[in-house]
Parts: sequence; structure tokens; C-alpha cells
Amino acid sequence: MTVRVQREDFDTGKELDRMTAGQTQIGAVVTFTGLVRDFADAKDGVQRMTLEHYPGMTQRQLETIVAEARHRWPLDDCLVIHRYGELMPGDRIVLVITASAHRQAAFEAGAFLVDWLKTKAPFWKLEEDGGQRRWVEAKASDDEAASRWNR
Amino acid sequence: MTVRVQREDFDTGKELDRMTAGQTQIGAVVTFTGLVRDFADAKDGVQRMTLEHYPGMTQRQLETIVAEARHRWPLDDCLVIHRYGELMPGDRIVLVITASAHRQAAFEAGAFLVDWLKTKAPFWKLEEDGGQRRWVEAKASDDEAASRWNR
Amino acid sequence: MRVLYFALLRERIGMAEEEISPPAEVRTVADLVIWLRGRSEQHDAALANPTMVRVAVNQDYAQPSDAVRPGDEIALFPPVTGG
Amino acid sequence: MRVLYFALLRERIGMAEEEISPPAEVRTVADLVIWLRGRSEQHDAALANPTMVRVAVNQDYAQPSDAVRPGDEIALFPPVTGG
Repeated sequence: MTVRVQREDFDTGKELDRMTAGQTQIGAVVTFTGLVRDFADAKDGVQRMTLEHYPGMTQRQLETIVAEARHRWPLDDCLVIHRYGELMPGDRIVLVITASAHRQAAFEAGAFLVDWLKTKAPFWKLEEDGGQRRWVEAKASDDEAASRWNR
Repeated sequence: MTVRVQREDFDTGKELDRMTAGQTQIGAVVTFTGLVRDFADAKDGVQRMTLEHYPGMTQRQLETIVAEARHRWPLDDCLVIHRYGELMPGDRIVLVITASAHRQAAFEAGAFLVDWLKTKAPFWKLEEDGGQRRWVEAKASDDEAASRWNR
Repeated sequence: MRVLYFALLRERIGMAEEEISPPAEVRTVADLVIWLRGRSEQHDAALANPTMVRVAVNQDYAQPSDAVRPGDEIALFPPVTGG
Repeated sequence: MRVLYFALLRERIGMAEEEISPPAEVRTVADLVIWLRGRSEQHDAALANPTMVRVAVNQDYAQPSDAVRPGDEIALFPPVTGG
């Protein structure tokens, strides 16, 4: 079980291979990769995103939620990587990998962790587009998605 | 949108990179990799699995279900690879990748395709363990998982 | 009419495929399965339990009431276990 | 007591952190936010809308009724937008 908060890019394939190499009890591995999209209301300028975060809290909270996912689902392994700093459209932001004997556990735990990251992980996106800068606003739909796990 | 039925192994990371390279409208990519597990009731012998399939029907049915997934969810891209032939514990069997602007579409379409593969794709697993050979039986739980998409 | 057998059904019947010419009154999938059971003891035993037999006509899943016609590719196999 | 501000709150208040010593009657998160609003016009404007302010005490999410104590690390920030 690994949590990494880093400025550097990551390689999903390499992380996946590292998790499954030599394992014969894992039947299902689900990866979620989040990427920077073109901004919906972009003007003509160069688009750039800056991800600010609260370093101490991020690591601590991510470890807590990974422990919660392990408690809820029978996971063999789990990896969360979240980047911060400057990113361009097409860049990778976040990676969640969940491995289990059973596919439903891998899918559900992956969706749970991503929903949690969207609503609770202390990250803030600043979009820049030529001269314009704009803090991204939180979406009610993300809170709704996360609330389905409160049971 | 690609469907491949093949004897050869695949590289999840490479397929993922190929799908997302140069794309800036994709916000979420979900991969599912299915692996051969140690057999639950294994004896001491070498474990081997042989996947038999119905070649013409497999390709045709996979293309139909991928079209169905695209109809149900806003997918930017989708890839399904299913292997056949001889496999050992730890080997990759199946890969499903779904890419969308929205994470929920990527997760749901991935789970839908995997549930479909388990219950409808014409593949049959033969497990061999030393001198023992055994055709794997279909699981009622797989039919239940697939039935949630009948709406 | 070509009939293909897969996996456990192929092993029990002892062949992967056969060319057949059932009489004209064999009009549906259900008719055909009954007719096939009469071909040998192996056919009869392999196809005895309907919950263990799936049928595809021309590479699409078929229901017992679906029609079968000369020239069709019919496949019989156990419940699938891929993925 | 150390207070950290992030993202839009940091920009509006004009600082990333400050060391404060509120009076003894500031016992809860709710008390502290009210007290902080009195520190400057920027503080007041940035913290005016409670739906736009989240609070963590010692790196855990906190409710308005949760206690704050000397030595705590308090963070104030807008709803998060990671993932």
C-alpha cells in the first residue's frame, strides 16, 4: 500500500507491472488515470494548470483513506499518486491502482478512492489561459458521487 | 475503438499510452487487467490454464458490446483485448480500457464490459493441475453482476 | 447445416463439428437439440441438461424458439467462463 | 497557534500563514473564524461566506464546534478541487 504526493510525472504501466510482478493471487487490477483536459471556457492563450496542495495533510489524509478502502474491500494492493505543481493539458494528474482477487472489489475500491480524492484531498486547481487566471470551483456532482459511500 | 482476440500477451502501459498520446479532451482513463490466479483447489502439480474460444463469434460479439458501451456512455475511446490458448498463474488474460471526459463514464463502462465478458463472451477455461483437468464452471454471481446492466 | 461443439460439450460428444441435414420438421433451436440427442449416446448425455447448454445461430446467442435453417452455423457450448 | 491559508483564501487574505494568539474565550473553530474576520478587511471578506471555507485542525477536517487550542495547526481553505 503506497501513497505518493509528487511534482514528477508517473508511468502507469510501470507501476502496474511492479504491483503484479510475481503475484499469483491477484485476479483483477483496476487503474484510474486522471488527465488535464482542455479548459471548457478557454480563450486563445496557452493553457496551464497549477495544482496547489497542503503537503502535511495530503499525505496523512491519503494514508487514512487507503486504510479505509482496505477495510471495506479485500485488496491485495493499492497505490495512489497525486501530482502538484504546473501541468499542461494532456498531462497526468492522479493515478489510483487497486488489486484484488475479485474484480468487483478492484472496481469499487478504485471508484471510492477517486471520489474521495475529488472531495476531500486538499488540492486546489488554478487554471491559466493567456492573461486569465481562475480558481476552479468545487462541483456539487462530486459531493454527490462521494456521498454514495456514506453507509 | 479496438477489439483484439489474440494468443500473444499484451502491455497495458503501452496500450494506455497509445490511447492517450496527444489527446487533451480525455479526463479519465480506467484500465481493467484480468490475471490468472492460483487455482483455489490446487494439488501439488504444475498449474496451467487453457482458454478455448469460438473465434468468429468472439470478435463479432465483442464489437457489438463495445458499440453498446459507446451508446450508453460518452466514451472517447475503448479497447478490449482477450487472450486464448495456454496460460500460467500470474499471466494476463484480458484488458479493458475506457477513456472519457468524465470519470464515472470511464468506470461504469469498464465494469459493464468486464461483466459482459464474464457472462457472454464465448470463452471456456480448462484448468490443469498435475494430472487433474477440470473445466471451470460458470458462476451465478457473474450472471447477477451482469444483470444490473439490464435496464 | 454445420454444428460446432465447444469445451466440455466437444469432449463429451467426441467431435468439434459435424455437417448435418435434419428433416424439415426440425424448425427451431429446441427441435434441433432434441434431434441431435438422438444421434448417439454421447450426444444424448452431453445435451441432457438444458441449463448446461447454450446455443448460437450464425454467431449470435439464440433462444429455444428461434428458427434454424439449412446453411446456418449452429454452435452448442456450456455456459461461458471467460474474462 | 499557527494558521495556514490556501488557494483563493491565501490570495484574498494576502498571506500564506500567520502566528496568532487569540483570547481564551476563542474555544472552537466557529469562534476562531469569527475572531479571524476581525483582523483585517481582507480577512473579513475572504471568510464571509461559510460555504466557501473549510477548516482543518492538526491536518484533520474539523467541524465548527470542534475545539481549538494553543499550539494547534489550523488551516483554512476553499472547497477542494483535486483528483
